[in-house]
Amino acid sequence: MSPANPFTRRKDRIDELAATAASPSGGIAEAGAVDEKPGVSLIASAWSRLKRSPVFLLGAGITLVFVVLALVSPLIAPHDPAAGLLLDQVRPQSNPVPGPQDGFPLGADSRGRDLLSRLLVGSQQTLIVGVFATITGLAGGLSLGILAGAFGGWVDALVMRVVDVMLSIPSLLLAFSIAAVAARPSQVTVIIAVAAVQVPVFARLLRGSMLAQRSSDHVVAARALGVTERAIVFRHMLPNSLAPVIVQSTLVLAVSIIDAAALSFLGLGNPNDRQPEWGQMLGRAQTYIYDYPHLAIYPALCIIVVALGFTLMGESLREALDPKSRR
Amino acid sequence: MTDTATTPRPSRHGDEPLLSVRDLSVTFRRQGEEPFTAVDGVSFDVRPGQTVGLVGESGCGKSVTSLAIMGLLPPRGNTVEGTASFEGTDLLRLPADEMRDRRGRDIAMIFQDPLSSLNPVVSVGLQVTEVLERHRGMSRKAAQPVARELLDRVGIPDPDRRLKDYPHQLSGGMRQRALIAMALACAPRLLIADEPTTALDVTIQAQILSLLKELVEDTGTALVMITHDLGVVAGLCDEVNVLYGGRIVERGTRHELFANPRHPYTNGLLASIPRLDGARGAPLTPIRGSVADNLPWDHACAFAPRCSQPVDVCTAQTPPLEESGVRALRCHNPVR
Amino acid sequence: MARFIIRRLLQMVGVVAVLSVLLFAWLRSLPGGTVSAILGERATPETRAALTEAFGLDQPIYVQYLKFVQRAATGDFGVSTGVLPGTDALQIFVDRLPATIELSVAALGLAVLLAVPLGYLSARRSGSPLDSGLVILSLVGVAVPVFFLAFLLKYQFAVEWNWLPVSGRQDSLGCTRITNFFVLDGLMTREFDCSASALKHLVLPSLALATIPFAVIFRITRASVLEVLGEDYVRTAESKGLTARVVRARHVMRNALLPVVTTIGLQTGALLAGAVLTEKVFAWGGIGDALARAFEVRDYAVLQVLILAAAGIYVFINLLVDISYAIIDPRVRTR
Amino acid sequence: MRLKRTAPIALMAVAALSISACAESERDDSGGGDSGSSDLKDTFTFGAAGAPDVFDPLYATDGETFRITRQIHQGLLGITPGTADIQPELAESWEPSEDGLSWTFSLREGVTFSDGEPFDAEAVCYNMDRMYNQEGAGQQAAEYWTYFFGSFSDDPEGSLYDSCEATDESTAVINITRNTSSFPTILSLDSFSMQSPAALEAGDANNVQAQGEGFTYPEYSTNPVGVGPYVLESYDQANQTITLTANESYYGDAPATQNIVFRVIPDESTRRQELQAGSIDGYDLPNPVDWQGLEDDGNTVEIRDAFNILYMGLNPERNEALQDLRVRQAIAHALNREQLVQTQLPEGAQVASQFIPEAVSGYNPDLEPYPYDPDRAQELLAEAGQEDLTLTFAFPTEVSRPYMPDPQRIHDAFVQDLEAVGITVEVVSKPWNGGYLDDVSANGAYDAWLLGWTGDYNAADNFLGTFFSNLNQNDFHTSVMPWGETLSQDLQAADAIVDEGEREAAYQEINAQLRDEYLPGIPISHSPPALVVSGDVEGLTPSPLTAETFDTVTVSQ
Repeated sequence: MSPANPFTRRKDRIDELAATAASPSGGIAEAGAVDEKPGVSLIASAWSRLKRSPVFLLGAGITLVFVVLALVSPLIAPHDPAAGLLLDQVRPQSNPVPGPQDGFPLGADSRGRDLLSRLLVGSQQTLIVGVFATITGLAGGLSLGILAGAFGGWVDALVMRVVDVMLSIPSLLLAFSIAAVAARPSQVTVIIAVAAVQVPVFARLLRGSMLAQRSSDHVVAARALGVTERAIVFRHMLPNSLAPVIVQSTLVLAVSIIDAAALSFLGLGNPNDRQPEWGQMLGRAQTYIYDYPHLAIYPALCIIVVALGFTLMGESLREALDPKSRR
Repeated sequence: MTDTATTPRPSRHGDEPLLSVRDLSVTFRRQGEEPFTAVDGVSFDVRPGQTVGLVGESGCGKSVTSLAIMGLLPPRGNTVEGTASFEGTDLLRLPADEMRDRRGRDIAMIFQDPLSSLNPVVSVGLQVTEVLERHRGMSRKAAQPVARELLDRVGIPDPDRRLKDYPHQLSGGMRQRALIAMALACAPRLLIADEPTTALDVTIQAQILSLLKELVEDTGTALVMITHDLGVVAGLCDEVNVLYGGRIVERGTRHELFANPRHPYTNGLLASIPRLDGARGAPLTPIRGSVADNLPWDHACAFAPRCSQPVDVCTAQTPPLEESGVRALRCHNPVR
Repeated sequence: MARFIIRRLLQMVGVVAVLSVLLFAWLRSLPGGTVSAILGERATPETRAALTEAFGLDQPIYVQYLKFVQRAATGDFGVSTGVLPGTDALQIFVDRLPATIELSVAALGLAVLLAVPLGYLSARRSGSPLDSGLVILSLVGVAVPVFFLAFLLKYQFAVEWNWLPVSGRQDSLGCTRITNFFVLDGLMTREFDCSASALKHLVLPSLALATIPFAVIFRITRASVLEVLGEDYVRTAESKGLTARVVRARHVMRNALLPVVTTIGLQTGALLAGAVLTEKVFAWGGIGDALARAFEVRDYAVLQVLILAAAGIYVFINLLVDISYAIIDPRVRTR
Repeated sequence: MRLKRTAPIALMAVAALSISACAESERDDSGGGDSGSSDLKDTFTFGAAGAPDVFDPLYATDGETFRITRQIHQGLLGITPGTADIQPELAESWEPSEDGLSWTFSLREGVTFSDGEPFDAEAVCYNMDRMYNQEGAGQQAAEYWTYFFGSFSDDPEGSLYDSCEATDESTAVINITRNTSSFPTILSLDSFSMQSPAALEAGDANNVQAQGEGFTYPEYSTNPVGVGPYVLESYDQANQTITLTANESYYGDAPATQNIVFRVIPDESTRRQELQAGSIDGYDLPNPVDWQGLEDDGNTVEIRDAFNILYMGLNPERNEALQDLRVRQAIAHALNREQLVQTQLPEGAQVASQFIPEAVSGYNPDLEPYPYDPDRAQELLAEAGQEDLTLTFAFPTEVSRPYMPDPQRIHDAFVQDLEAVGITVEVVSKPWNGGYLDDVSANGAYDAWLLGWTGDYNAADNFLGTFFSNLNQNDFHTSVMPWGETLSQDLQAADAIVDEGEREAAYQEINAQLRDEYLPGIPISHSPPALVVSGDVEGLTPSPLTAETFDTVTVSQ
């Protein structure tokens, strides 16, 4: 924790992570402990540690299963998740939610749609929300961050003011506001709302590591050799700044999925539930949660597990890439 | 892989050893990695008032030796064997709390990097007085003048102000002096200095060394000087142990060692020091290769691959440590 | 230092000002809004037009904004149209702030009290089963949607076992109100049953709200203790034979807590956001609750005040954090 | 997979509640704890979904507010409990003149307002004129007056109300400007309750100001003075609770329970849990899916008679295909309303054959809903040459109405029905307050949409008039239809008929035409809203108008 400029500490978590980009591969070795072999790159040495980290493997495993599920679920789902196959059983009072039965191991939802199929296929939309929200946030953050980090000076100052304004609104509140005022709520508005929260984070992150890069030897060298600013930014600075961004992304994937659920809970989610999505299913289940908690519990569990998977992966990546936490 | 235990013989001072290290071995085990023996059956004595040097390249295990003696190795992931008896009590078997009582009182230590070795958020004064509070049972108030006295003694100007200062406000030299003051606060009988000058400018180095020298001389504190710099040794030590790959490869009094180094490694170290009195243009002869090339000691000489005059046996069997008096040597083919 | 504070205060004003413009323009560029929220099905073109005019919503946005600024300058941030019609929006904020603060403080307190010691513990024992257990737990804490956790808590403790109240801030005991910090009021007026009741109501919401801050603070504490434990000065301290207590308190924690403090500052944001969910689920009647309601009924005045205030509070608290940071870290103080 | 629940807990809860109730009565100096017998609690706690706006009903607009003012205020006319029919309240009887333009109300004697002021003809006229003479912002705020009486004294032509004379102590004559079936029935609306002239004066009651984008209400609006069985004890905004206590000077029987506490609990499932935990005694509009569960847990779900209509509106101006009756009929045949009512709407809901519920006079018992018949629908579309019809069909989000508990699900069902007969549906949704209502009525932005109406009082005009009377300004854009004008004229004529029987016949005729010849939209269903109270609660009579009074409610320990 170098107290470089303690007044910028507000965004420390972000900036510290950013710092790992430019940091040497050596790391702090305990007295007498074997030092990393010289010349091993950051990523490689990180990977060598990751392969041994049970936390990472667990996280990666969960994520893998999730992604595969998202891809194949339409094929393995027993029924069409949008078809109200058990609708005729639904009675608002006596039987609002058809229970488990032949071919419907988990029963159906309030519209007589097979719950199992919806859970399976739900992984798809959930992944989409997570991934697109992350990508969108990343894209926004990247463009701002590159602007700021690459050119510094007044561009930097300006961009960072904007970012600070965005950061000054508590995250979920921002998503919440954006979703709440969307003219036509839909999956897209949800994604945008969730992504918007991440833009400033990514921007800061990238700027941080790019600034770290600016002063790093190889960039200075490149500049000394008269490489064009553009080339420096895109060939030298950007690639080396990505490590922390990757870490953050995995964490954001988790956050997005959870935030999306929160939005649905507040009635600001995607109104169209033909394409099931876990967050939406959970949010919608509030109506039935008292007598039919399983409608909420299943999607909730799915979300928790997947979010946990991403987080485990992200955190262990962070640890691995952060020379400070190598012991 | 055990050496024949050396029987302590009288030194110039002629009295019992203050610290006597026997067959000290330290092995690090980190999950997923080969166990690594950093110190491998090291034995040496330190007598009261004596200054003993542990010399070697980084990674030769000298720091680990000192930390092992101080009981400062990380709690997990390592095993320590052998004994380090200090006035008869084996420090290595001592319960943690008793060891705490001795640290800073009987044995003190100063470290390589004065900045990182000082707590940035605690005033220098407190970092000195806390030792006194702990071991002399003084109140913080009572400790103040003593601390002031100490700083003054290690040559820190305007000690009153410095007591209130924080490490980052001191210069590198002053920081090291402060560390020394802390170490000597309770007049320990043994002081271990781990590369105390490496992080300092050459000019400062000289000052610190002479300070140390002066201090040990008028307090009668025994000093274990850990360094890679034979220059330091030359200026300070009565007796020198040269470590290589976790073992002592040569031991002797300063004079013997500098006069006629027997081990090719010692020789190499000496040869790689630029000498002002050497013939102009006389080439420096560095030791080739690096620690990375070491062979395992079990049935070879670890130094063989880098040796200037290896013979077949060097790669075939472990050279034993042959001792005569203070002198000791571990080599199949010593320098004549 | 003073210059720094002033600069930051100005910055803060700047941020809020910019935010107010964006917010204002954005809210009014939305479809629907206050008028149709008030009129509902009963809306006729006449009544709609009349209301729109009465509220001055027919004027161009910049005019509306100027008026808003004008009134805001006199401390008048408009009146609520939906949350509590006719009540001064700022008043609503002031009335409800204590509720949110009470909750947030309880939650944050809970989080810190648990997270910091546990963080230290698991750093000390890093690699041990305890450590991994706590780490996983903290990660799970982040992965559980707050409102779901809230429901489970309510269901188990309030409905199934009936140990704690389901929602609200206090049973209707006709307690006297002074500061609207119910626990405090109860103590001040010696109506101890009021305090007790308020405390009972606090338990579940603060538990739910505390999970995420706990997780984050725990991880930061752990990471930074781990880092400090590896620092040379800790080894120095040990070499001086200081007691474990002194080493922990003076040499490890005093350094390790620096980043923790800043993180706590960051968490206030998360708290405000989490409050929206928690307060809704527990009918807490705080700012979050009002905010959610204000969105439903498109209560512009209240929305503006609450969001601006939230941002203001957030920025301000982080200013405090920076200052306190400067105070604990001599490297900053004595620069 | 239900979580099990246990009876003892409920008992414990009740015990806990009673304790807190005692604690309260100890502190409340005004609310003397004795409510007759000791096995009854002296407080009835009701979970409200939202906070009340103002306590002056003239400026109130929403159900949460009226539920409270209803306990405090009374009007000249009341509603017979359990029905939608009017009955004497503060007026014991009323007589129209020959021309039906002047109504004589003979008032109940010996009634005083809760501030001790006498209730007499003077007071009546003071109230009527006070409402009529609203100015400035007050006119916008007095939404119900605008809606039911038209305009204010500054625009007499537009106003239904003309004047009021106090002929003697207990006789008031109210003159109106035209005949309408709505009068005097509208006097039973909460907004037109009688309030203490003295208090109104003292509290500067009419001083409503538009400030910024809202209204500020005078001091009176938080200190209402009426004649009802309860008076406002306190509004604890910090704790979101409203406490009413018995009105000592109430002319009728003293309320069975001394105090009513309204606790604001915005979240549906939380209200359910609170009831379960015993900390509230009841709440309004429980979600239909909870009804069974609530009953199983020993609560009483009071199902009101449906007094509302859900319809699918059609806009023939935006989509000309809809100007062809056959197309509209095709849609009617395409919608499987039976299944919807069965699977999506609460018990007791019925398929609607016309735009008014059965209880309303003018309801035509002979009408049958269009039967579900996809084949017929396709034929009709074919005849009309609209095999590839495309509809923009909208539904609101972020809302739940008594007539449509979950708009989305109703919409989903219909989309499938429409697609089944080959109609392409363009699904649109907007937040209720986020533009949906504007798009429906102001912008006419959809071909088809879901909307409904809950009756304010028992008159066909309150439904049909609302929908179709205003030719140029109605959601159904009937102005582009040949019959639009006739319909609106017929409705106004029917409304003006003084004789009950004739009027009823006229409306029945119109309802028949609406079904067979016009079909401006498709009536879908009448669904009964419910009210739930714990098993310990007695004496609550559900009202179709959701206008319950709580003075007869008792809660046993």
